Amino acid sequence: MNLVYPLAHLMGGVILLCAFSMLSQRRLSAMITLYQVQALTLSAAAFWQGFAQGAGDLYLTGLITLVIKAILLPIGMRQIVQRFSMIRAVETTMPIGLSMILGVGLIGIAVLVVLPTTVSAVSLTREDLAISLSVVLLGLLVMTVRRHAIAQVIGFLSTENGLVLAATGMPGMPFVAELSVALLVLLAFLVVGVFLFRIREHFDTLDLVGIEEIERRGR
Amino acid sequence: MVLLILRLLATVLHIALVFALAPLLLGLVTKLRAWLLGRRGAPLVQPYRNLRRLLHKTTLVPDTATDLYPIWPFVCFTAIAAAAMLVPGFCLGLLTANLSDFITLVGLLALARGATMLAGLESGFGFGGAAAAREALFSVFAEAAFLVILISFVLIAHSPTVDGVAGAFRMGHIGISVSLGFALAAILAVALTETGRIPTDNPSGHLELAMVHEAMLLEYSGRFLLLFEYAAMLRLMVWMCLIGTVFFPFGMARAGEVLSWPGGLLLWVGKLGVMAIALSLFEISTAKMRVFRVPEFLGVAMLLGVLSGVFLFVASRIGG
Amino acid sequence: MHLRLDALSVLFLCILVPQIFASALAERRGSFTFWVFVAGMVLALLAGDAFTLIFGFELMSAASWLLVLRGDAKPATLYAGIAMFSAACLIPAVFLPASSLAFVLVLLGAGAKAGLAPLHSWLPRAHPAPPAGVSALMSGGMVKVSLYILIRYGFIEFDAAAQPWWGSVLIVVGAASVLIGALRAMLEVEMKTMLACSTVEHVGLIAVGLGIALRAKAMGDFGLASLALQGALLCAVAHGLFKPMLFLGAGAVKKATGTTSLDWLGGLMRGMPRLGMLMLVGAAGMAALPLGPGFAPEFLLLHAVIMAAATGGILARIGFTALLAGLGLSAALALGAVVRLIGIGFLGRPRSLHAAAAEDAKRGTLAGMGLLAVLCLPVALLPGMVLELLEPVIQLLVPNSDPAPLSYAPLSLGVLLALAAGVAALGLRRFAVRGTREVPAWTGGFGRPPVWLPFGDPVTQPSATGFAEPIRRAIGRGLLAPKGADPAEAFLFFPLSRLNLRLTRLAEHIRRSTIRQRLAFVFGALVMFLLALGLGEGG
Amino acid sequence: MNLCLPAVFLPLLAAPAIGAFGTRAQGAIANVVMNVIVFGLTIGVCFEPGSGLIHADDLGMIFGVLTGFVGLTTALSNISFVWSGNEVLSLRRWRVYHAMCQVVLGSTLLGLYADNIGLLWVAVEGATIAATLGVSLPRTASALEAAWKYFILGGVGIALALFGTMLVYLAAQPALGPGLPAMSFLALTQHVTKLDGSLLTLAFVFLLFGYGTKAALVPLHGWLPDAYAEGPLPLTTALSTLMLNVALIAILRFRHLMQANFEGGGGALQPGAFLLTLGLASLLLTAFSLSRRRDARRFFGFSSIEHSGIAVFAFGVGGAAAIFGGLLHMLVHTLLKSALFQALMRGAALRGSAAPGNYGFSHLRGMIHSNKYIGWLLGGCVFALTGLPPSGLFASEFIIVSQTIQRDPYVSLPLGLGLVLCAVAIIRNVGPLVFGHAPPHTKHQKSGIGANLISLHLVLAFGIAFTMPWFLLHLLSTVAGALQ
Repeated sequence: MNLVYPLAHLMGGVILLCAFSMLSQRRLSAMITLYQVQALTLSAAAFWQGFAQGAGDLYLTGLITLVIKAILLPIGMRQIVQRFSMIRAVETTMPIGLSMILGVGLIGIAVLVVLPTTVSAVSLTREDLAISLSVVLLGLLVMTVRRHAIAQVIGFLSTENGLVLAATGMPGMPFVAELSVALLVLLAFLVVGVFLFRIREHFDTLDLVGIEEIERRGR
Repeated sequence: MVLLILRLLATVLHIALVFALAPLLLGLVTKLRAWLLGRRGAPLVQPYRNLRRLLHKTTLVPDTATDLYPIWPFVCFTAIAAAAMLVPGFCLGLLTANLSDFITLVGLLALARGATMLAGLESGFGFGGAAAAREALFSVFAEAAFLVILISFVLIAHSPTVDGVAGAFRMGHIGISVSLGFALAAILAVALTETGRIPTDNPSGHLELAMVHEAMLLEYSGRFLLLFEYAAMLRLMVWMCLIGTVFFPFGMARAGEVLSWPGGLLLWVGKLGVMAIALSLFEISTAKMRVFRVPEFLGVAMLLGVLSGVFLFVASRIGG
Repeated sequence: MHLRLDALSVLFLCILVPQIFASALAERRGSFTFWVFVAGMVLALLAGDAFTLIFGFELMSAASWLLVLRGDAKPATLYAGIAMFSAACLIPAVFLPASSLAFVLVLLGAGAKAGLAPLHSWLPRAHPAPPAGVSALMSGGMVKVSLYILIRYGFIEFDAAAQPWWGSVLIVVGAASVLIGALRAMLEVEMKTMLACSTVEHVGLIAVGLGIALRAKAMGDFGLASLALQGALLCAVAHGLFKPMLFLGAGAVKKATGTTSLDWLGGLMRGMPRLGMLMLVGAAGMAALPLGPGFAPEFLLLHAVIMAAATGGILARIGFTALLAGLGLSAALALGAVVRLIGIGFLGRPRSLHAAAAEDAKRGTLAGMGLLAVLCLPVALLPGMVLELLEPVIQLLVPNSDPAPLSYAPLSLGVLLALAAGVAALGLRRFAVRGTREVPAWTGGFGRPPVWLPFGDPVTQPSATGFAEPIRRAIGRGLLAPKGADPAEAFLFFPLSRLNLRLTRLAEHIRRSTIRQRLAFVFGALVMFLLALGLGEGG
Repeated sequence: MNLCLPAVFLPLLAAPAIGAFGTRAQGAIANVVMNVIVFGLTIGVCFEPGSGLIHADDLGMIFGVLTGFVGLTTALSNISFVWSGNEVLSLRRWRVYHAMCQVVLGSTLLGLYADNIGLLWVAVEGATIAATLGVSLPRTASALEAAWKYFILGGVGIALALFGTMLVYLAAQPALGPGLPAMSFLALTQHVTKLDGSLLTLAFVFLLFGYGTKAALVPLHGWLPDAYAEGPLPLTTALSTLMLNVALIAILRFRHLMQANFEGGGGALQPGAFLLTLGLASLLLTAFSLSRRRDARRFFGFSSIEHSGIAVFAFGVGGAAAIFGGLLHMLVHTLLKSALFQALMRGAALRGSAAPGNYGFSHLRGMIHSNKYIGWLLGGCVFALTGLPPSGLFASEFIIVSQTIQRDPYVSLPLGLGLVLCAVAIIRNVGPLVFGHAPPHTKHQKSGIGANLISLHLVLAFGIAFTMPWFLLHLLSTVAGALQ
């Protein structure tokens, strides 16, 4: 049974890699693909954990992740991209290189924060926690450095993935958290979808610059 | 009992003399000035004649004056009169000795000044108001300087009353100290301002623009003007008595001993004469200064007062 | 929330009650806010514990703020700011143990509310704003409540930790207020503003007295302490009587003529003689003239200063000598201000038709002022007796002290004056020509006034501004900031407001940030916290 | 039986029905009915706290009743809001609006009664989404932008909170074993010293950021002013004030865990510094942001930031008395703020329309000329927010300040500065708002009977603060003692 840690670790690494390379992507479709891969890996990780811990609910988690995040969400987002014909480069607020350096820094912080603290904690969760924390932080970073609404949504979703990864790592975590994550993503997509429509009604694009225009007028 | 009667007599005598001699003193000063300027000058009794003339004139009241018009002369006169009763002249230990607190004195003079200023504003025409404004300006500095000078008196004599201070100085164990010299110089400046003499004001001036004290009385005539004039004479008297009593207390009589009275009287008259001469000498030797130089003049007096206080402190530290 | 009554509170209640009656007689009987204001003051005076004290004090501030607001919205904000500043200083202070820090906080809090320099500049703006009855109560009562707090904490609560320098600080700020207050009272044109400035002066006088007492007490010189306290408390009593009177009078003038600007008044003595006489009484107190209510306190304070000059080192000597000079200066300035108030406002010729057509005040106002005037008599003529009544308070503040009897005897002085007046009157009646003849006054060479000005051309008589001009040139240049502004405003309030503006702009900049920038705030803060955590624990 | 369950789930279950059927008037009525029931249940909960996953501890009782009461008064004033047809919404949106009112109410109560950190989190999330929808209802550009802001920032906050929640579980799981007990406040509090302190600290940071976003602490406050300014007032402004309490109480509970763990030697850090930092930041930034606002709803949104900053500051000071002060502050502030917003709504209605655009100070000024009663009430509410007596906030701020001075004097200086600046900035508006010159063509109109609700709020706020009823005193002090 010594295969558990390496595999879990490996999949965590893949997820982190996806999150990290999202920073480097300029095109929406590529980001969506990366997100899809991340979600797939996540569901695999969930299944594996469920198998390792023998916890049934983790299978369900993996299933939800697979269906919603790995299949439905990307399809929906691709449709939006198609509909608004936005297969063009995403303008970022800071140069890619700089954002990647920042990403590395964030991973460093995550490790710095988590490793010393969990010395006493369960060993299985040690790196898992560090990885998921860095995925969360990277997702936030994507949200902050990208201008594009879809890109921000993707960053947000990848943050959720980090959360789920952490949740799957928790031994025997009751189901309530899982359910709520799924709920959140569902609602999030719904609300986002509503917004995308409305925003399109008002400004002809998904770009938040329009919104920032209103904001600048100040009140 | 006898002592009380004697003190009463002395007080009455003092008051009578002060009130009687005040015009004469003014006459003396003007006469001396005239002589020093090489003129014959008016006779000594001219002030008395002026007062009598005013008695026999009808009193004209400007139609723009309010009902308070007659009040101010009385207020002014009574305040100065009370001051004259408080400041001892030829002898110490009068009945009014305990009342003669320096600050009460300052208050009475301020009261008289206030009444005069209001009289100037009464009829509501230009010159009176302008003069009152100047008077207010002078008084600000004069009062401050006078209060500052007080410190050295009171701290030396350990008594706040004129009588007490004079008594303490009369004992003579203070001697001539630097601080008293400063104080004398300062108080002379204050006195000149308060009595409206050259260099701050010209009692015999006739240009309304330049007058201060007289200009406030322009609208007054007859018996009211008499009161103001008499008050002015008394004021001169009061200040001379004050300076004489505080700085040259030697030879002052004691109310208790009748025998010491004649000497005291003689010396007092002598002192008044000397001060009159000094005043007239000073007046012919200086010119009237511009209105806005006066604050500087009095500011110097104030500084002298502070210095006298400081030197007194130093002396007392050196002394013991 | 419980109450207590000791000599000090009784004294200040006695100061407060007549004013309340007077202003209630004069006006504002109906206003609910007014009574809340009164209740706040009384509560603060009766307070038995810190919470009640602060509660009453703040209630007073709040109600008076509302009253100021109803009068004039502009100064209300400044007033509210000062009130809250004083609250922010007092609330901590009443909880700290007796210490210098606590005293400084109390001084800041109570001093700001009482109008001690340099935090006085709100007072001439705020006090004139509300109707006269409220102005009277604010000037005569509210200020006293603040001083009450200062006294209670300075002399009783913090007695254990008292230091001589506390007193010195109080003296310095007091002297500054006296000078600035008196000077501005001489220069202001608005009657109520001028009265407010003179309130600053009197508060300064009281503070000087308290400071001397505090210093002397800390140095163990109880005689001097009690003398200075006599002066300060008597000054509080007298000021509480004549200042509300003057404010009520100013209100009546406003009602009668529609303005309180001296440059538009004049000759009111004809239209409103009774008011004029009452104003004279109050003015005599304000100018500290002998036989007036204001003279005895001034007398005691000056003596206290002279006595204090003999204590301490060379610095104290120079300082107190200078202080004496300052007091003399301001006393004369107060006299000038009073002469200006009466002479320009009530004597002379009217400067506007309103002033010419003024009619005497309502009975209520006159009754209120009359009440205060009657109460002035004992303070003016029997100060010794009043001091006897103050004895327990002084014993409470300065234990085992034996104040010397007052060496100023108004009654005998009055006898002398009466004697002189009587003799003069008799002499004139006996010898002088009787009767008077009314003639046109000499116009000073000006042309005949136009016919529509029955009382002559106003421009041919001195205006209030012109009357103050020599003083402005001689002293104002030295003591005031450029362009005649109050130094406290020029050097304290304006820079602060500029700083406030700058920070506000910064906040606006933050508020304008875009969504992404806001996310960046959150993210950056999180990262910083985590970094701190990591370095704190792991590193 | 456990009355908490119906109190929580009735509104949540009623929401779909209300959202599906009925005219807008019926929806409003249904709201009132639901609120009456819920208010009754919340009172009943005080006598029947129940037990288990959802039950009411003392804190839950107090704020549950508060929530029920405010919800009821809001629903009542909501009727006049709906009748006057201020908002031009389609019927569908009216239904959504009423449904969302119920969802917010239900999830607020869930957040108060839940004994499980996961459920608490679900509640906060549900309320966020409901409020977001509410904000976006009038489809104006500014509304959408505000809602989008709210969604993004709120979502991030929720994510962080979830991460913190899982960390807490991770910290507790070794001690309490896997499963529900490791997520129940009761169990956590009992075995607090056995938790992994360092992990708890890390969790606290995330929870502070998560729930701090809902409590709108600077720098996490970005969503609040705009969200308050947009959307139908009763939902997005009045009810959202209740959510602040949930978030603050959550912060308070986790802070207690950390503090107890620290005192028990569990290895956690002192939570004080974090809370003080955020509290002061909120206070000071607000102090300078208030003075430039021209829109009343935005203005008082900022003042909400200030007050939750004060409460968090009080928690950071620590000690039973300070926490007592903080809780009292939350109670009184909720009452006053909801009263204020109802008064604003009525005032704006008197001036024509209570739709989001009409809350400019220049538009509302001189309210006393439109209606004396409303004008005075409005002035009273605004004045009460400054914390000067006789406002109820005076008592709580008094306690907090005095505690701060006793515990760490130096922090009290910025606190005092911030309080004074905020109070001045608020009080500047009272004069113009109430007594100023009304805009032209303002006539004096009658105020509805509902205006008495506002004075009821004010009276309650005063009464609670100064004549502290014994049972409330008892409850609050026990809570504060337990959570110090």
